[in-house]
Amino acid sequence: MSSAGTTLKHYFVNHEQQFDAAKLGMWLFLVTEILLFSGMFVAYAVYRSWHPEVFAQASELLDWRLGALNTVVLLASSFTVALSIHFVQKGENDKVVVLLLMTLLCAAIFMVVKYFEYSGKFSHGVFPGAGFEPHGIVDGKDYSKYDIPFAPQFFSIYFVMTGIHGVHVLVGMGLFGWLITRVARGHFSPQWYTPVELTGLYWHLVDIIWIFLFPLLYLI
Amino acid sequence: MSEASHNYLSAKKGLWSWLATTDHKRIGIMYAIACGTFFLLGGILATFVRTELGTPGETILDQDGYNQIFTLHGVVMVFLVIIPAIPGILGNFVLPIQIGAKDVAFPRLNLASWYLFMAGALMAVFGWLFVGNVDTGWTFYTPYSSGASNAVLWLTSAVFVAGFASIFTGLNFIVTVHKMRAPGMTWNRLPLFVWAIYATGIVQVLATPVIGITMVLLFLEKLMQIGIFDPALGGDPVLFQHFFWFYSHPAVYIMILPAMGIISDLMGTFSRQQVSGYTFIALSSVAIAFLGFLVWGHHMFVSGQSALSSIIFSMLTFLIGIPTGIKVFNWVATMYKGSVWLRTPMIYALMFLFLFTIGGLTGIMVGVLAVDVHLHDTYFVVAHFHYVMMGGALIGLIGGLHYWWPKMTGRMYNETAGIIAAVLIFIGFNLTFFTQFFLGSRGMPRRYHDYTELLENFPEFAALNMASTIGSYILGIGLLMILVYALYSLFKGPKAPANPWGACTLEWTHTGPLPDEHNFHETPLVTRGPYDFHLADDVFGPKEEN
Amino acid sequence: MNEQASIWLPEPASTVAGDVDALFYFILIVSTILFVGVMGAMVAFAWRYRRRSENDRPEPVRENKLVEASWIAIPSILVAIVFIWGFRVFLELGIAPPNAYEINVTARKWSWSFAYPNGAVSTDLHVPVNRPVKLRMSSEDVVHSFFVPAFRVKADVLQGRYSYVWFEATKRDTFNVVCAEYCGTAHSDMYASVVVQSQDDFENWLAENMDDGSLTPAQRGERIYQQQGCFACHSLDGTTSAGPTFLGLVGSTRNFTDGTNAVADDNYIRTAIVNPAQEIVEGFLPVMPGQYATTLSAEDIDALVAFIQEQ
Amino acid sequence: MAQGQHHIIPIRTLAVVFGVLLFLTLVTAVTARVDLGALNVPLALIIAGSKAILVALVFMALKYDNKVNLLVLVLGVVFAVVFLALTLADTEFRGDIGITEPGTTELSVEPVESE
Repeated sequence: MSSAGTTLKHYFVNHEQQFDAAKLGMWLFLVTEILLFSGMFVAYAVYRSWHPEVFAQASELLDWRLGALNTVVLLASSFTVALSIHFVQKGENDKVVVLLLMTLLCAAIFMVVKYFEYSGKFSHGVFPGAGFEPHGIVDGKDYSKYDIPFAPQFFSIYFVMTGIHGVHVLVGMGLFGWLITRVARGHFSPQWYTPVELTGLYWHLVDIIWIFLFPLLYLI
Repeated sequence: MSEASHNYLSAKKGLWSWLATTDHKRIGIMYAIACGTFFLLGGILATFVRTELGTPGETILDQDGYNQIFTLHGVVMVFLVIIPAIPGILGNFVLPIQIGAKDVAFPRLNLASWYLFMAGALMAVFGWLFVGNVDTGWTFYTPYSSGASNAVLWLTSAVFVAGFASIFTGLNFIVTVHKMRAPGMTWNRLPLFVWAIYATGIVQVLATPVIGITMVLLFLEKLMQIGIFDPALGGDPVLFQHFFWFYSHPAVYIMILPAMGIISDLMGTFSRQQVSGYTFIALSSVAIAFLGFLVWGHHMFVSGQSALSSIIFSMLTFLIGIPTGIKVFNWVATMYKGSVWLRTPMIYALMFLFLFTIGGLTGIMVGVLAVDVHLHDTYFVVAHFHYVMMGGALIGLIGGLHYWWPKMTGRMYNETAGIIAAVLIFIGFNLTFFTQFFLGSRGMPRRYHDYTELLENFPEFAALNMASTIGSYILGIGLLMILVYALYSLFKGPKAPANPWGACTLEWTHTGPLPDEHNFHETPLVTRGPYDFHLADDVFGPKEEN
Repeated sequence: MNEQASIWLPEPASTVAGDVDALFYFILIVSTILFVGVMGAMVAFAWRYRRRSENDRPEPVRENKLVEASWIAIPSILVAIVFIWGFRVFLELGIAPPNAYEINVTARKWSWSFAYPNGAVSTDLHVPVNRPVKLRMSSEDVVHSFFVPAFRVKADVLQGRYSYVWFEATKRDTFNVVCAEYCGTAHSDMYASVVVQSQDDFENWLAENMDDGSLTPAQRGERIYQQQGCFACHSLDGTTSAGPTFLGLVGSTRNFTDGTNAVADDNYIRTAIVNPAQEIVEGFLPVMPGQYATTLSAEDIDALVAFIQEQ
Repeated sequence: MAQGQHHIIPIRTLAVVFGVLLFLTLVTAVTARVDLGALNVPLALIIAGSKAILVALVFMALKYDNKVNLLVLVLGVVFAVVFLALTLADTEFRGDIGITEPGTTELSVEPVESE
């Protein structure tokens, strides 16, 4: 039964059962992630529907070009992950390493962009919560004019949503780093590549969350 | 090999063999020790609360002390006892054996769940002992909680962490039931306890993340004033209640569904009869799990939410009441033309039916819009949810522990002691909580430290409160008695046979008195349903013709 | 039965109470019948089919479709009835008659104050009998809940917006107002009374309590002491509550938690009102709200100081 | 060996999906710049939803996978929607029979001039 890196736990009958169990478990976990984020989406929907004009105005302070860039970066990383699954299934592990490195790079770009966005906001007094005190002029926008009731709610939601999403990206980067070393050491084969598959699923979900965050926070 | 080297307890020795175990049975025992300790703590806190209320005025606690004690009682009992106990103890111990699996699907995750649970518990205790007092009530309503002491930060984090323990437990069981059943163990041959734990898993996975994000937001509200829930900053405190109850109402089903599963198994085994309406009970567990998500707003009829949503939530509440009622009818009908054996577990099953029916019927009462306006936040509600959570969930757990005790420990307990304790608990429980229905419907609000000033208009409050307090002592004595004879049984009890109750499920028919480390010598082949006593020649011997 | 008190419900004293009670007793009676039926069956089965031999192996019972259908249908019909009934009474409770007399209610930790259209303010609620009264309520801090058991009305009181209850009292008597939403330390001391009076008595009372500008500062201070609910924490008779008593306060030496002390003079009292967290007297917690600098006028604070001096 | 038999999604399919995703991102960014009145929000959500479905079905291989996984995902989304819908049933209708007034009473909002 044992081919390269294959480990059948004693309590499973066969590999198919083990793989299916792991995948179902992962999907259940992803669903908990969806419901975790759903709370933020509900808060967003409630406050947006109460103060639509404030939310429309506050979102002007976010740079949609950076948001779009990050969307493209994340989509690309999802693509490379999907490709890496394709190649691990074919046993072409050198390509898998390259693709996962590209994924890691995309994730890093995403975080760097996020860093510039956050620091740009912080330097002009746009903080979540009590510290909210926008000032200064950026791109012809006078930030101090945005010190209006309920704008703090928008930015609280923005920071919490993107913050939690960012944490997920960081976790994903850690996972990819770990995967790359394992692929490079030849731990995976077409017969057993469960960690690659599961990490891929996780990463796609992080992408899907961003697909919704981008228009809700930056565009509309 | 000697018999001793064959079972899960003797397979490995030493503390580390427990702390690092991935054996679902040992993890179940570890949950039993943890939850038992917390239950003792929560119970002691409860007697403080009742003693304070026994007489008017300040009895043993001042206002702040009382508020902290009832808060802690609620937090400990809800998050550290009732929610984790049945899935953690009995789900872990019994479920994999009942479906013929060697372990759960993710044993290491299972162990991690226990550590997360303990980490959450320790964070709560640490916050309470070293950071500050928490007097928010277990519901953490804003803006009171966001203005309270920093220990709230610890407690919310604790709930968040313990929540993930609950998620991973539920996830593990769902996958186990889907993927790990033995040959022949079809969905309609699953014991009803398995169905119940499966349905519970669905609730744990879908609801618990929302309490997670709620606690994150409350944490940030307290830490950074993000203004989502605090009205002084433009937030909405009622929104917090939506968030909180979106989890905490389904959590009631995390508590009660597993107990219903235990009762189904007990009614079948001790009536030696097929559980009436097996398919209905199985599927209604899942239906209740889903419907449980649609009714949270019935906690908020007087909160200021829209009348429209109050009406929707009230209507949906009754939808969930009907399948629950039908389950009760089915359990009673199971005894019809059966062979009813009144051993201790069955006494608890019947007690469950008695108490849970009262809890359910008073649930209808507080689900009715106009009546709830009067009863909301009074002792009527306190009595109602104790009938459901303690009379339902905990009595179910105690019954289940008595039922599976021989399988878990290999020993029998004293039957007479068991029945005496059960009677004490029954009397004590009803004296404690039935009086609270009167207190509540007459208008005594919950979470009151004192009722002296109400006595002028409501002189009967003094006698009712005193009766309730006396009842709580009787209840406490009954529960302590269980602890005593359980410990005695553990060391001195007679050895248990493999199947003392004549049950038909795999944990009794296919293992020794104590299960092996990997449950079975060989994977069982299942050929009949869990309650097919008339086919169980392997249990009873060939049937005599007459 | 509806108009009577029982062990279950206190004597009804408002127009809606009778309707709520009727529904309550209906559910109670039906529930009791169901409960007795189910428990009766349970006990009967447990006795009739008790195990007689170790080897009892009963045959499975065929499920009876008629019985099953009935135990689905009957509860469904019953809950449909109580839902619709409850819904109708709920609307009655929720919609005030248009001619209702309006009183503003403010809740705070841990007292109530009631403001009437003519400017009178009281700590106990006075209402005329047989006349619809609508309360417009808001909170200064956390969530409270206005509850009069005798009237069967309750509504949470929130900060930053208004909630309402209405009732029409039918008996001249005094009833309890309690806070039904947990609000912290002195939650269980957050009492007020509802005094139901005849229309004439009510109007006389209103006139007496109107602020016509003729009060001395200390009298005005006493009124503010009542209206702002200071009495919830600061007694006048020497008993210690959440805050120090006002009895003999002026001129006494105050020991603070930081080890310093001071003699309580006018300025100390003023500071303690507008900035209560600055110095905390030993034996007390910093629980006093810091809002009075903004919610009270300078005149109000002067009046309060004058009032406290007299104690 | 079992896992070797799993469906391998062709590179071509993945690339096409990636292209469509990029295109939809462009569409949503452009349409959001145009004032469509009440249509902006639903349009953005429809586009985001389509993108999410594409990722789930193809990148996450749900189209080829065991149907129970799809069921799990659908359940998760359904309950997130239940959470949203029933909460909005309150927040959108506060004060409908005069029990509670909606929103806050004290803070007022004045619009900011857009650049």
